[in-house]
Amino acid sequence: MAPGRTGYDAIRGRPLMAIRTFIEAIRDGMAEEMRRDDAVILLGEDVGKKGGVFLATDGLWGEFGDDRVIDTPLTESMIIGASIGAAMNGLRPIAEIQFADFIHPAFNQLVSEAARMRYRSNNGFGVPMVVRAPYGGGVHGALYHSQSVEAFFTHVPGLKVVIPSTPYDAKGLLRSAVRDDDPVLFFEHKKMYRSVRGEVPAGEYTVPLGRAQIRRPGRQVTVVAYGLMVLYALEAAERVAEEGIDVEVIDLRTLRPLDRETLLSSVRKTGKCLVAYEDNRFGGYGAEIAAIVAEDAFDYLDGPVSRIAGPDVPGVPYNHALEDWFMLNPVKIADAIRKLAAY
Amino acid sequence: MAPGRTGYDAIRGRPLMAIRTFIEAIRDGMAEEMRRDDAVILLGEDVGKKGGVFLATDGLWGEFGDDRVIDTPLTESMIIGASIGAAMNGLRPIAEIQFADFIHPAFNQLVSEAARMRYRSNNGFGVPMVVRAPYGGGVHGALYHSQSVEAFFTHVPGLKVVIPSTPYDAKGLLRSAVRDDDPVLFFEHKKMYRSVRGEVPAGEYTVPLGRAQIRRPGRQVTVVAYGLMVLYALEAAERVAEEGIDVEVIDLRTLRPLDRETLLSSVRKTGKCLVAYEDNRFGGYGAEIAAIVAEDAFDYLDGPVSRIAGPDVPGVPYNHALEDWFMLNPVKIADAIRKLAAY
Amino acid sequence: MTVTDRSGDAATSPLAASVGLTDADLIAMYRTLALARAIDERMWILNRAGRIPFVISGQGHEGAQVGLTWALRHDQDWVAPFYRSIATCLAFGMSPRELMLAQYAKGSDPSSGGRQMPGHYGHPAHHIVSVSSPVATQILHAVGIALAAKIRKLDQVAVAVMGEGSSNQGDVHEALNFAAIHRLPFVFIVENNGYAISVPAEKQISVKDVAMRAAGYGIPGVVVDGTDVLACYAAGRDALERARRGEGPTLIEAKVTRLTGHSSDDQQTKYRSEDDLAEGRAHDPLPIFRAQLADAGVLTEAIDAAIADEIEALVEDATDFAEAEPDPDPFTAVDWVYAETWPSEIPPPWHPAGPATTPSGGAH
Amino acid sequence: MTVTDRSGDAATSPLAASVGLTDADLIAMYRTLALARAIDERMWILNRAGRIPFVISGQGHEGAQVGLTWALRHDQDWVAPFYRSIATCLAFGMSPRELMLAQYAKGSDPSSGGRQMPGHYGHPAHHIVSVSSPVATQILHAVGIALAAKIRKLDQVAVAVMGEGSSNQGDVHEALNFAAIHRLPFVFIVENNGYAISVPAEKQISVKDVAMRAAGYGIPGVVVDGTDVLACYAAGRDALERARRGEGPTLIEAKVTRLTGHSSDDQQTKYRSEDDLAEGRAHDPLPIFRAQLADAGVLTEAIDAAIADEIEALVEDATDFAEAEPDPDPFTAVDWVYAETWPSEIPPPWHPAGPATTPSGGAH
Ligand SMILES: Cc1ncc(C[n+]2csc(CCOP(=O)(O)OP(=O)(O)O)c2C)c(N)n1
Ligand SMILES: Cc1ncc(C[n+]2csc(CCOP(=O)(O)OP(=O)(O)O)c2C)c(N)n1
Ligand SMILES: [Mg+2]
Ligand SMILES: [Mg+2]
Repeated sequence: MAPGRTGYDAIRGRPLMAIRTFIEAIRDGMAEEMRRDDAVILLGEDVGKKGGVFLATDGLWGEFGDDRVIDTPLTESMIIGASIGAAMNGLRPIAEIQFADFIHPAFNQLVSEAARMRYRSNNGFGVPMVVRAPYGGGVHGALYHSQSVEAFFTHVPGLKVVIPSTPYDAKGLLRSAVRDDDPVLFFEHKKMYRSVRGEVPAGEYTVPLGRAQIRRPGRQVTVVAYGLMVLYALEAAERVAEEGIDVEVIDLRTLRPLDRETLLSSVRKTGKCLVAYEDNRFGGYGAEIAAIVAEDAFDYLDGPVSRIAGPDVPGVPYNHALEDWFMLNPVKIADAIRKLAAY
Repeated sequence: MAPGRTGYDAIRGRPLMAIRTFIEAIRDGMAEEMRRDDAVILLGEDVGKKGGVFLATDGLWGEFGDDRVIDTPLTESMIIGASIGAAMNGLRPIAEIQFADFIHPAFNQLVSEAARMRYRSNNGFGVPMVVRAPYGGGVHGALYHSQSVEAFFTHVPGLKVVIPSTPYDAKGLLRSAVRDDDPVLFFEHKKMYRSVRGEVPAGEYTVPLGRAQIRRPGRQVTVVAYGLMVLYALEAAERVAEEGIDVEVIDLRTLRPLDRETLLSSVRKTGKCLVAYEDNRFGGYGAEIAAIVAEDAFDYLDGPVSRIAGPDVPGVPYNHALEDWFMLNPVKIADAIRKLAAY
Repeated sequence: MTVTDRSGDAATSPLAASVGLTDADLIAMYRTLALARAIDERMWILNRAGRIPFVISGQGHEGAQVGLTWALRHDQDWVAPFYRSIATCLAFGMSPRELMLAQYAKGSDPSSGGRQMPGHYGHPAHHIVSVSSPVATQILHAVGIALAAKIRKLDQVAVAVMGEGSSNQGDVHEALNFAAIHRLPFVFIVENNGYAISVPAEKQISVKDVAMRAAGYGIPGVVVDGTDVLACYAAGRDALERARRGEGPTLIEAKVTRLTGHSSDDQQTKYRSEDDLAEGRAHDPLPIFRAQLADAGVLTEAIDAAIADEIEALVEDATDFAEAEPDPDPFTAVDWVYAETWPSEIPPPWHPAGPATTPSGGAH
Repeated sequence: MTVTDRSGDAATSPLAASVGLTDADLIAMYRTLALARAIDERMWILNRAGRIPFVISGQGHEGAQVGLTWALRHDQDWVAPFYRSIATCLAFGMSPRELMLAQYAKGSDPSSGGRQMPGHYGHPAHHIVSVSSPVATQILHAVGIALAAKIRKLDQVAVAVMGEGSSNQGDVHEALNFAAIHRLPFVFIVENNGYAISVPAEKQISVKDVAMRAAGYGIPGVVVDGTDVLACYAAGRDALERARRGEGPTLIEAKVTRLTGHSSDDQQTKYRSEDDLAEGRAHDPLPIFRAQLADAGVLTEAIDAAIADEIEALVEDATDFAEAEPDPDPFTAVDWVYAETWPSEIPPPWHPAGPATTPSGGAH
């Protein structure tokens, strides 16, 4: 990651910058929100004494105790359903789903209940809660510890979906999510937890939901990405820059509500759009981005709206040869950029 | 519906045509498959004595008895999970989910299990089963008896998704689904059950999965639809035909695997593509269609790939004024066609 | 109506004393039951008259509903009800007008503003959780509410109610386990009417009593006769007190009967025998409770007639009121997807603020 | 190996007779247990040596696994196991080579062809259902298999196995209810090791014994000591026979201990005390069973040594074999999404048959 390009304008010049890993930023965000507001509680499998299987909640049980950091039974529907109820009665739960792959038993509670509570009650009830879950492959997690699940939820009106790509954003967006009055799904690429570091100010700041960020300005091709794919897109952009292809990289950050303005302005400028996502291609979130661009920036397009995405197989296979085959990487993205640029 | 345009070429001239409603054709399809093959069983809520809440299985319990027509407890995950197991041990279950809205408790079994069994076992096990569910609005069903759920499942490699729009196809596709060796989700628009009639031959025939059908040929605009929206698109096409707009209507029939050829040939011919779907617009199935067209037919496009779809609210609201607002109809589709045609 | 005043009359018959209530309490309970029945019967009349397209009924369940929830403290405890909970909602503070607005799905319907089907009640001020259709989900909401009450140290008990068929859903298992582990202030009520739509109990549940499942969670399981309103009251009160003492959840199963079809879309004669239906009618809680109160000298014919008159007027008023209220404005259908309005969540083109009026990309 | 031949030796000690087996059977059981342990220990060595990136272990569970599934009829009954089921899979027909191929995730791995993580066993020919990661789902598959057996009138019993933490999932409730209603030939085994990763039993389950839940489904619930291999055998056999007699499912809970961390990614000292860990080691089924057989005169030092030699050789062979097998060809990763190949399911551009080589639309 190129820190110089990550657009920290808002905080430039502040003295209290620290370098934090992605997971530390997330942990700090939770801890600080919990200190700020008693209504914030944490619940999930192994989030207590163990501090989570990735240690995202390490130390929080020690600081906040049994009442506010709850090791739940191994029951995801209960984790989400009880969080909904708790949110209706004055708390702001942060529910951890141990792996995004295991959110499916809670699908009904998320889609039928959390997403619809406000609408169906005509604003009588709201569900201010955050659901955190590690997603993504490239970590030898195989079919069930690698999944990208954002497409299932970005399709659901009433839910918000956030996927950060820097420690700064992870902390700032997580805080906004906790303070938000609606259910926010917050997906964290697990490969980034320890491999990604970045500057994070010590003090209070938030990053607003619903705003994309231009990570790298460019003139010829817009690459739209989120999560780990932002980092790969930036690396791909560096590669092709040497060949004279000038790439703009947009980090969506919030997948829903989507920042259409930033997206469309960029494509109207470059005339070419590549959407990069790790999830299975067919019906993935990138399809919506491509469809929006194709409809709303049509007159500005100098090439087909293109997608580079995970293959359409039911999961990331385990053996490293198969997993490498599955995963996007900067080389594959660079190839797709070249193809589009040459169009 | 205009029967003359529904493309029954394959069976033209056969003497034993009968007029059947949509739901009768589905019932006949199940009954005939059950007579043909002892391995076919039915299970679901109220499918026995009552014959299903829409009477899709009326009479089948009487004919096939307790062992082959099973009234299950009110537990969808069990219905799907046990069907998976039964399919692994020699049966071909047809599971009925009473309303598509209630498929969500079974999401994990469908997405993590049914879809992945063959892939994760490297073809060791397969899951030949059909999941039937009535979907769609316009019937005063409100948020939880109106939902379109196809986008959740068309995104999942390993699942097949079928949505018929005529009695002929419903029966022929259902038979193919029952004979298929992989899990097939078969969604039936409930508003069509009794309001749609059409010719259905008495004898044995199937309609293959994976093939779209041009319901109405035209030169200026391609409208892509499935299910009830095909009928509305045909009606819209008639309306605008009077104004001189010549519309081609494609009925996808199988949403996955998708018949790309028929889709792309049509758009390459007309140069304009409108995708009509009832589900919420953002991230709906139509986004994938739009994205494919935008990428693979770019050079042929004379206007933006457009979508007309359900509003992005969490469900179809109940009061008729609200429901009418939500639902697509021929007038709304015709407006969208006019806008695109005028581009 | 002094006869129904819950605090006005301190007379206490032996019957009332047997459960620690006054005669006025019993009359008030009876009135609630009778009122719920009258509203419910009116719903069917309106349905047959084509005024409301759908009815789902509580008839036969009202005795259990009024009894079991009578001890709840209004606007303090919580109920997550289900589609048959008309009497529960009435007992817990909703008015006949409010219930009738839900049947008509009018804009001012406090349950959903006309967005949900009839039967999907809800009322934030009264702590009545919005009902959805997928069954059993509400048990987890009630458990979460109880969890929040415990953490926030609020003196609140949360109650979830559903049918016996619904109690087989996975969410129920997960909820009871969690509530029991944390000894949450939670009561689970199952109204067992022997059918899940057409599926009889023996095909739905592997045990005779749903209450037998309580032992598997280490919590008390109580079976009550839903026609015995005062036994229901005592069971509900005991569970509430147990919960308040921090001793955790209770499962109460009330044996009730479904006097109507599953809903206005169902023909129950297709799957229920005449004997079965007759047996059901013999377990109608309303005449049974009426006779019990009359036998005990609590309910006189004069009081009963006065209540009937009052109810008649209330139902008439509620119907007229709801009928006269306006439908929701269709353009409000975009409201309350989120707490705030997001400009990027674009309404459809046929909506006033849709893309036709907002500038969309390109030189179209 | 004559000593381990299940049919070769008709000698029957009082111990063997007590459960209706021969000494040769007991030796064969012991051998399976010891072999499972040896494979498991080798997995950890390979993990620490960087040969295999992930290990999930059955150590401490093997006594229950071998005992409970010993009565199953190979390639006739069915098992839906879980990630700790190494000894179960071994007892039910998988070979050490096959198990080791799964650890190495090689192309010839019969469980998944290297697609799944180690521990996700499966074997169609042996009726071992492919293990997935989301816990508890397999109980419904086993129930469905039992349903098919009943409908097809096959003499088959289906067994599902999981941990106590997983038994709290909703699917378990729905499965037990359905299996009990239809008296399916089904056995549910819970291997209770007191932890779900770091979460101790008292925070996971509201009752002391998972078996207490059986009563809520009207089926027998049996608790067995997982170090008492023969008691496990008897419980498994009885449940199997009950199922074959058409009397329906049984829930068997075996109390076991987890001798290792949850997996190679876990540090259990962070959440388990030294006392707790010591107590666990005292319940290692392997030395307990060995001592029991030695005391009974069934297992001599000579036999034990011969078994140890055989196992050593088997593990060595399995390791060498699996290590030498090729990784799967990456281009097979597109295979078996469906039973047939669909041309419209397009591989990615970096795949030989991807869109780069198939004509894609437009004059690009
Ligand atoms: C998850 C789900 N599946 C199916 C339905 C359709 N449905 C509505 S009510 C009902 C039967 C409910 O039976 P029970 O719980 O016994 O309650 P009762 O209606 O008898 O009072 C069914 C199957 C639903 N609402 N939700
Ligand atoms: C649905 C789901 N949620 C979470 C996980 C992550 N996970 C894997 S094993 C495990 C603990 C299982 O505990 P238990 O059932 O007691 O079995 P044990 O590992 O102790 O043998 C967890 C939480 C999972 N695999 N599936
Ligand atoms: Mg019922
Ligand atoms: Mg355990």
